[in-house]
Amino acid sequence: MGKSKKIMFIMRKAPYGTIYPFEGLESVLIMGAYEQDISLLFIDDGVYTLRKGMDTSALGIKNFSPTFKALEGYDINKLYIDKDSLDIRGMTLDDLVVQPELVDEEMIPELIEEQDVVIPF
Amino acid sequence: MGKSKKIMFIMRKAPYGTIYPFEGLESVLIMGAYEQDISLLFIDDGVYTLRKGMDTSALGIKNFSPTFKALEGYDINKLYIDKDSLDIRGMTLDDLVVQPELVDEEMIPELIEEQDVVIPF
Amino acid sequence: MRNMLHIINRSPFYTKTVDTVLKFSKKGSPILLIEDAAAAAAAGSALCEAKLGNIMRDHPIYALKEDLEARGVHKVIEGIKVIDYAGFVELVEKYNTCSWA
Amino acid sequence: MRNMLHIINRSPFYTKTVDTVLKFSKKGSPILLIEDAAAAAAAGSALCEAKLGNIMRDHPIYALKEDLEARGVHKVIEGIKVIDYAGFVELVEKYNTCSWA
Amino acid sequence: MKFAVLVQEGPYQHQSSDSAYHFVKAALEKGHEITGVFFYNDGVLNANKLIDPQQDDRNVQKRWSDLAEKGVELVVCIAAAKRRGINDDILAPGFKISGLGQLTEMAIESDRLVTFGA
Amino acid sequence: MKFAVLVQEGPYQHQSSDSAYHFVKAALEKGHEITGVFFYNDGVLNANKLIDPQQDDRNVQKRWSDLAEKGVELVVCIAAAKRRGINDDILAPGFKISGLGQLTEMAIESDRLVTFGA
Repeated sequence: MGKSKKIMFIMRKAPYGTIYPFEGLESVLIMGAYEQDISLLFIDDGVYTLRKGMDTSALGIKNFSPTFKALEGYDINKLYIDKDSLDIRGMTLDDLVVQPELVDEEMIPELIEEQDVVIPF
Repeated sequence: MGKSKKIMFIMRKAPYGTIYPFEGLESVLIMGAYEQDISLLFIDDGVYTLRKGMDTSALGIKNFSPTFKALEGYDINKLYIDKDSLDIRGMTLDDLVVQPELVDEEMIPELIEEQDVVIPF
Repeated sequence: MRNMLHIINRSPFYTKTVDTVLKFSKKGSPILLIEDAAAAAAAGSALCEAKLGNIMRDHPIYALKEDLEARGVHKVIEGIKVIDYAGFVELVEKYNTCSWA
Repeated sequence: MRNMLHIINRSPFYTKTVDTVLKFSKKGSPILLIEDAAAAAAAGSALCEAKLGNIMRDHPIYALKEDLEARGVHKVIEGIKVIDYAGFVELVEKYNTCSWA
Repeated sequence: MKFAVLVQEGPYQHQSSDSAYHFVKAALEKGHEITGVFFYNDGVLNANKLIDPQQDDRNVQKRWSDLAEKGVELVVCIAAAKRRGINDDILAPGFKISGLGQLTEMAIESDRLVTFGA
Repeated sequence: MKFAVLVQEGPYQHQSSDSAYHFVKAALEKGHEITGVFFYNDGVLNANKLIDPQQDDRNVQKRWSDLAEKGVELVVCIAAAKRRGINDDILAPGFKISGLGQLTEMAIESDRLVTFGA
């Protein structure tokens, strides 16, 4: 494999209504083992995936919220979140199960476009 | 079967990007045989499904545009289209393969809510 | 004349479906937020509170409890009625339905 | 620094994805409209012409010929470049891509 | 009352099938009659008996089959099913493949038709 | 150049799989190498050999199998496939079931990864 690539996962969908964020997270965990330069960016409804206090027991759907806390153990430390997406949803970092770096509309286009690979979920 | 029900199909999705309008139309044709009070309402991107001059040959996808012209033969004559949805897309009845009745935001809520059954596509 | 229950399942931040429902539903017709639409019922967003508050002048709004819980929403915007699946069934007893995605 | 190609496949009348792309893409980065997004490239809509015209000040816009044809769009808004799949491949030769739905 | 249900999305990718299941279950608990669940569009994919999810997740197909055991009729549209590779070889217990006429009859015979999906 | 392709939607319900196919075909015609097509999310449903559309429509699965005959590697994610009832019993010719590691390797080894879907 040799060279390390910059690979970003963009999480912009809400949890549970569709499977994208869950299966997206599963692919992040696998890629974490390949010693690439992995990052996650949470924008739009993707910020909902990190909200504390999810209880999926009544739906019987697997709650994947704890997996986000496990990302560090996989050496995936570059987590970014769009401040504006949080703001308009009335949320702050205190509402989240992990603490991504707050980024804004100035920084995000640079972050995205410097990647070798961007995978949207 | 006895009683006749008011059944409306709402077409609000664009053609080909998703299969909803095509499979929606297939279900309209079948229901047409059951002597119910069937109507079709085209709103939002559903108005795109009626545009003249579709050529799907390069994509190899079945062009279902001609089927709309066959609706009359199935005794399905109640076709309505939202004038505003046409307007904002820069379209008029002249752009369409069939000529539904133009309806507006005053009439549509009545049309929808007087139905016994509404099936969205 | 009877009103109809309008069921929305997509996030209003993602699709423009809410605008369509407002445009094409009768005054007084109830709106039920399920699946991803439920997340928008969370208290705390000035934008959602303004928008849903505005809608509630003409339409009662319901949000599905099981979907709220799954999304970690424990407090909803004032005026939104939280119902569970049994309550969903009761609404369908009263109204014909129209689903929007 | 190189720009990235942003590919959109949903109708801007249905989702708010176009706004997201504008917010999160660099000035000068090209945008490609495919599938249901292509329909919005049709000439004649004052709304689309205003919106896409505005975007074109910062981003070149391309629309996929095969998808335009399928949707009966024979004339696009001035300034939008119509390309076929071969042209799509050429854009991908030049740019990394980011897809949006 | 008599309820019919229309499912337009496949399992897992969208929540629609889950929502339809919970709705049917709640309706039965309230003593309503389910005249049938009709699977159309990607909804037909719910009838695939090879579905085998992770152990800590729900089995969407099996849930439906369990409802069939309680007498709920599960009807899969044949045209939509052929297009998506669902046939009798892999049809899960309790489902039957039929035509769109069945949806029509459900719509006519029921007090309500509730759609999940699209 | 070396292109990899990621397909996230199933056949027919969404156009994404069609678009991916036409893109791959055009890339091959221009002399590019396709390092692989990875099917994830509902994309795994493209690999169902039981797909049997109407005669006047395209067969999305068969199109992919035809590309495999020309040497294009078609990889189906095993976790996503199990969840949706795709296994070796119904796997169409030219597809192989493997893990997400394959997607990673495609992403690393290719000059581009183009995603269709979601």
